[in-house]
Amino acid sequence: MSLFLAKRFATFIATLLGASVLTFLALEILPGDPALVILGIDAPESAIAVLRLELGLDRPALARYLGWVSNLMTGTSANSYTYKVPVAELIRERLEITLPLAVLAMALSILFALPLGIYAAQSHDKSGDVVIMSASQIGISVPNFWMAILLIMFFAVNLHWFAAGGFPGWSSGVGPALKALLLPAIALATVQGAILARFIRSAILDTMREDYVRTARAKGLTRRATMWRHVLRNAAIPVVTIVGLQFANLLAGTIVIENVFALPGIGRLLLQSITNRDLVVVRDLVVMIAAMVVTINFIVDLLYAAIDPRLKPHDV
Amino acid sequence: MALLEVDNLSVTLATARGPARAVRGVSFALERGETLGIVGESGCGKSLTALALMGLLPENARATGRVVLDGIDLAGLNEDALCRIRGNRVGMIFQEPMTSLNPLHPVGRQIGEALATHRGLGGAALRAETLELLGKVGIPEPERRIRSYPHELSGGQRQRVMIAMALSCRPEILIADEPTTALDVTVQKQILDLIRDLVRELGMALILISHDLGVIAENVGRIAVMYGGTIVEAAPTAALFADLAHPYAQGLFAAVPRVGWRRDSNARLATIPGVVPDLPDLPNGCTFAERCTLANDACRAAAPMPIEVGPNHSASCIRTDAARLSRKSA
Amino acid sequence: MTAADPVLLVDVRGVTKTYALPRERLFERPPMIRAVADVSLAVRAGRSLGLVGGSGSGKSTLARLVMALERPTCGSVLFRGHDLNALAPAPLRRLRRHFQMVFQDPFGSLDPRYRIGRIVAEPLDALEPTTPEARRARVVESLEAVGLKSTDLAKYPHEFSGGQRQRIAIARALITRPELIVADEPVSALDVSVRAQVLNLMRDLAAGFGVTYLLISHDLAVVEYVCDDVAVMYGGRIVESGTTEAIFADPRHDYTRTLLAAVPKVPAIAG
Amino acid sequence: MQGDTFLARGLRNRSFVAGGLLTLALVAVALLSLAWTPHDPLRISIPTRFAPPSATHWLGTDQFGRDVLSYIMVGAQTSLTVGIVSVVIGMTFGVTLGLCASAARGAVEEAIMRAADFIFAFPAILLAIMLVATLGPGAVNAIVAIGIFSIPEFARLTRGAANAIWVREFILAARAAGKGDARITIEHVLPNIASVIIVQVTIRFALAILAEAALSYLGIGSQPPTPSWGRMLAEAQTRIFQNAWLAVFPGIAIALSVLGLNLLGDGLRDITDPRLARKR
Repeated sequence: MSLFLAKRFATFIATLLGASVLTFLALEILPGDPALVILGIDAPESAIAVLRLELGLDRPALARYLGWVSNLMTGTSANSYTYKVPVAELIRERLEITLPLAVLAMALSILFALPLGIYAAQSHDKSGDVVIMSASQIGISVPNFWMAILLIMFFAVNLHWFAAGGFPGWSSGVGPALKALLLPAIALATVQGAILARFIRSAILDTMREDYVRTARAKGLTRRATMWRHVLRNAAIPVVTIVGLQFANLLAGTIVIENVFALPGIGRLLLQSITNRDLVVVRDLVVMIAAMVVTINFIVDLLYAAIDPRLKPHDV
Repeated sequence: MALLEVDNLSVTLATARGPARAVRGVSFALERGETLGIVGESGCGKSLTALALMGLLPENARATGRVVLDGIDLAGLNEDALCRIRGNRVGMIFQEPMTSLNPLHPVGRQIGEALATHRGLGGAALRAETLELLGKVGIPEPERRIRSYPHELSGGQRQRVMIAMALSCRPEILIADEPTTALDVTVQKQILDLIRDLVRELGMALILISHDLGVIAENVGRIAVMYGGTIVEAAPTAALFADLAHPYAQGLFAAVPRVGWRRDSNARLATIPGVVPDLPDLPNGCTFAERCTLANDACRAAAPMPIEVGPNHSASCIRTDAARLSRKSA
Repeated sequence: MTAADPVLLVDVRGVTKTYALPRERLFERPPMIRAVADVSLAVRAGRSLGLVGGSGSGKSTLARLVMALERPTCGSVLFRGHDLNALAPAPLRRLRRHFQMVFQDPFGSLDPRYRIGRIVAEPLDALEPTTPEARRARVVESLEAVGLKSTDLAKYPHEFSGGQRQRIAIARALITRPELIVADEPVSALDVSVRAQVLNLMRDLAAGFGVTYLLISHDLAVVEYVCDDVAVMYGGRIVESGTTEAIFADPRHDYTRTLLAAVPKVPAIAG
Repeated sequence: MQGDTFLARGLRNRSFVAGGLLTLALVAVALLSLAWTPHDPLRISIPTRFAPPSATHWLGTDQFGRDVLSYIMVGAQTSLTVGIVSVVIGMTFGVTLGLCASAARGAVEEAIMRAADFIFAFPAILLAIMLVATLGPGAVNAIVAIGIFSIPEFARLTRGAANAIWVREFILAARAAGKGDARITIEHVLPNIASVIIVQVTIRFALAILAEAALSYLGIGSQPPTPSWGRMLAEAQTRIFQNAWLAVFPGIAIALSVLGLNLLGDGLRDITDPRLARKR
């Protein structure tokens, strides 16, 4: 393994640890007595005492932290306070909606952005470029939940093509399930796709100004061949970074979008748990989302190493 | 007929302060096997001239005039036909060997790219040809280096790779734009010697562009001196040094400190007053008039045409008589 | 304090400077590079010294060590008998007015957001603050010494050409009336016609203001034109040193010979 | 470039002009609403609820009969306040940390940047939700959360830009002139990276408006009676089959504000980027 990857792997592990510590501290120590927070100040003393025992609050913080982390590692977890089922089970169920949604949105975003970004770069400063860039500027400015509401208004309220929300479950078949995820995914992909298209365009334009692109042209390569062989791969390095960051943003975006469409995913679970003061669930969810983001960043690093020979160990 | 004929080539750049005529009416001819040096200071138009010959001008530049390669007017060719000439009949080497190579491709692949494009080579034949090229430009262990990436090579080796790339299809003309400016003096000499030997061996014509008078003087048979977008003086190397006619060329050559010069005399370096002008500010008449001690109203009124001042020796100055006189008396 | 040799400006004693490179393997120590290896060197008042060598030979690092911009890994750098790296910040600052620096890049060495007046006055403001009138007089004097006008005070660097900017950089170095100017490739970024102007100016200032140069250059002709003594660096070491005449007439070290042989020659002009 | 003032270059830049006008409009509306709105934005009037847009109520009324236009105008105050306060928090701490990291280099830089990278691993909105979850919902908590989580980005950007300045020769010249790191940071580094920071301020401002809207939409941002565009959308969504227009205007208000700031940032970047200036 190259030094670059070794370093990144160390960062990956350290960030995971840090994320768990931060989440633990934020939810267990900062706001005072969690039992009090969950039940509210007016709760009877006895109820609080029972809950404290149930949450294991009589043990010292470090022990509770270690217990929690080892539970996370083994996949066993405490019961949700409101749902009375293990949190892991709850999350697994909800992920079945959130993950496909995020992946679908990411795919749509790339599908829009890649051709548009490349086309805009190739027609730099011409009308096609100006139109695409203006449209993407507007796309960036639209809040994704408003986009979602507009989509509901148009496709559900006016055209009746889609339901205004809800999820039939995967058991009702892949078709209907995907159909329910399509509008939410489009709402998420609009903003991300607009950002990505702009970024792809500028990455390509920057690369096209490089000396080695001129060298390739001097060799007699056509514009098209130069674009495919020299520009796109080099421009991919910054684009991969952004796609990684975007996936993280998409995961966060699902929290809002799932609430617009009343999809029972982890975003909705998170919000409901906050409203219900179900801190056990909140804690696990936050750590899981952070872990997913960190994992994606690590995958991005792996991609870098695959693309860029400068990150491989020298054989000199 | 000459291999390359450049006739009244002009390049106009679109700048924030309006159009700038960066190259104005450059004409020259290059025979097969001939070596031409273009020398001048920054902004004199020498690099743009080279890029115009290749049809690789930046987006904000427009060229006019004729560039005729072996009877074909390049201006009349479409992009595909130009691509068949670039890298095939005309090769080019650039200044920065680090940035001129794609960091993500092994050097072997980058060298072989032109061969694959123009000769349709592939597989073992392409590899064999690439290995031979690497050996030809003096890179040790070609078998290993063919897989190396640019960042694993030294500056001199990278420039050797660039040379191998430019020469891969045996072009008739090699254009080298400041090929050694980014390199150390000792490496510079190796690279220049290599270029000179290969040009001779392959019978190519060479256009060597440099701001360094010594580099030009040692490596070409004929020199064109550029200032303000025009060729102010052109002559065979020996004739030029024997009889400099243009006031700018005289001033330029007198301003160079030479090794060993101090021992001969304690004289000061001669200087040209003023500064190298910005392109959009260049005057309509003789572009050197503002810095020239001999300039008169006629010089400022109209751009001078090249006049013959000796065999195969021309200068674009209406006061060459005075200039040569003042130099002789100095 | 040691009794200083009246003419000894800079005394570099057995200086080594090593840098750690980025690690290449995880569990190995990071590779070290010796930029300067056990170099001793003296610059005497009135005898400008040229430091020649290829890129990576350590000449620029040595210049920064002499300017006390870097600390040597071992060895010491003395200016007028004071060990620069043993001085407290305040005395070092007082000493700094006697040695100033000119850099290579005429575009990068002037802060683009400052007017010329403030750029030239910078060493004065930092080292010996004075009244506004005296400050202005010093700035004008300095600008005029390098052939610029007092009307240039209010302009910004981008309004000047490369050669003029290098004059401004020299004016900035001159303003504290230093004894030594360390010039790192001062003309290598300049056009030929302008380079001659700056080289002549440097020679005139040496005569007129009694400035001594430590001139770093890869260009042998430039060093020969300005310097009385030459030291040749190769691989972090000084491989040969002596008077300019001696080195150029009769180089002893192989590297010096290679270097001299590699310089492209401009033929003498007839007439 | 000579004699070409900042403003002259700005007026030639379409993004800058359009963005500047939209941003000015946002500020003007917010200020105007302090003194005057067409109707009392908070006055509840059940008889006139769900009135469609008309001459008296240009943008109609909501489920409490409040004038939508007036409510949107007052909502601009909230968006602007959230933007300003959170950007000031993020910029002050972020720029300071970034400058320190860049000036100190070595282990200090490493520590600051690793910490910034670490916070970066959490999506901002997730952190904001988490903070609000622990501290309780409310506009102030939302602002603080949004501000805190823009610190790493400011720090990263500042440090990157400052590092690019630190290697320039005029910094070496200042050191040779005897200036210390602190003085160089204030006198040379900060002025030279100011334009980068200003561009970032407009971008973060836009993101703050979006974040506040999202949090309020979810019901954990500003609470009634503080007017908020995001909460207007949440309330409108419940009536989407009956009174769809209610979900249109607050969204337009958010999108135009964000668009204005983004365009302004783009324009500023073009005007101040020396690389682009030279090319033109």
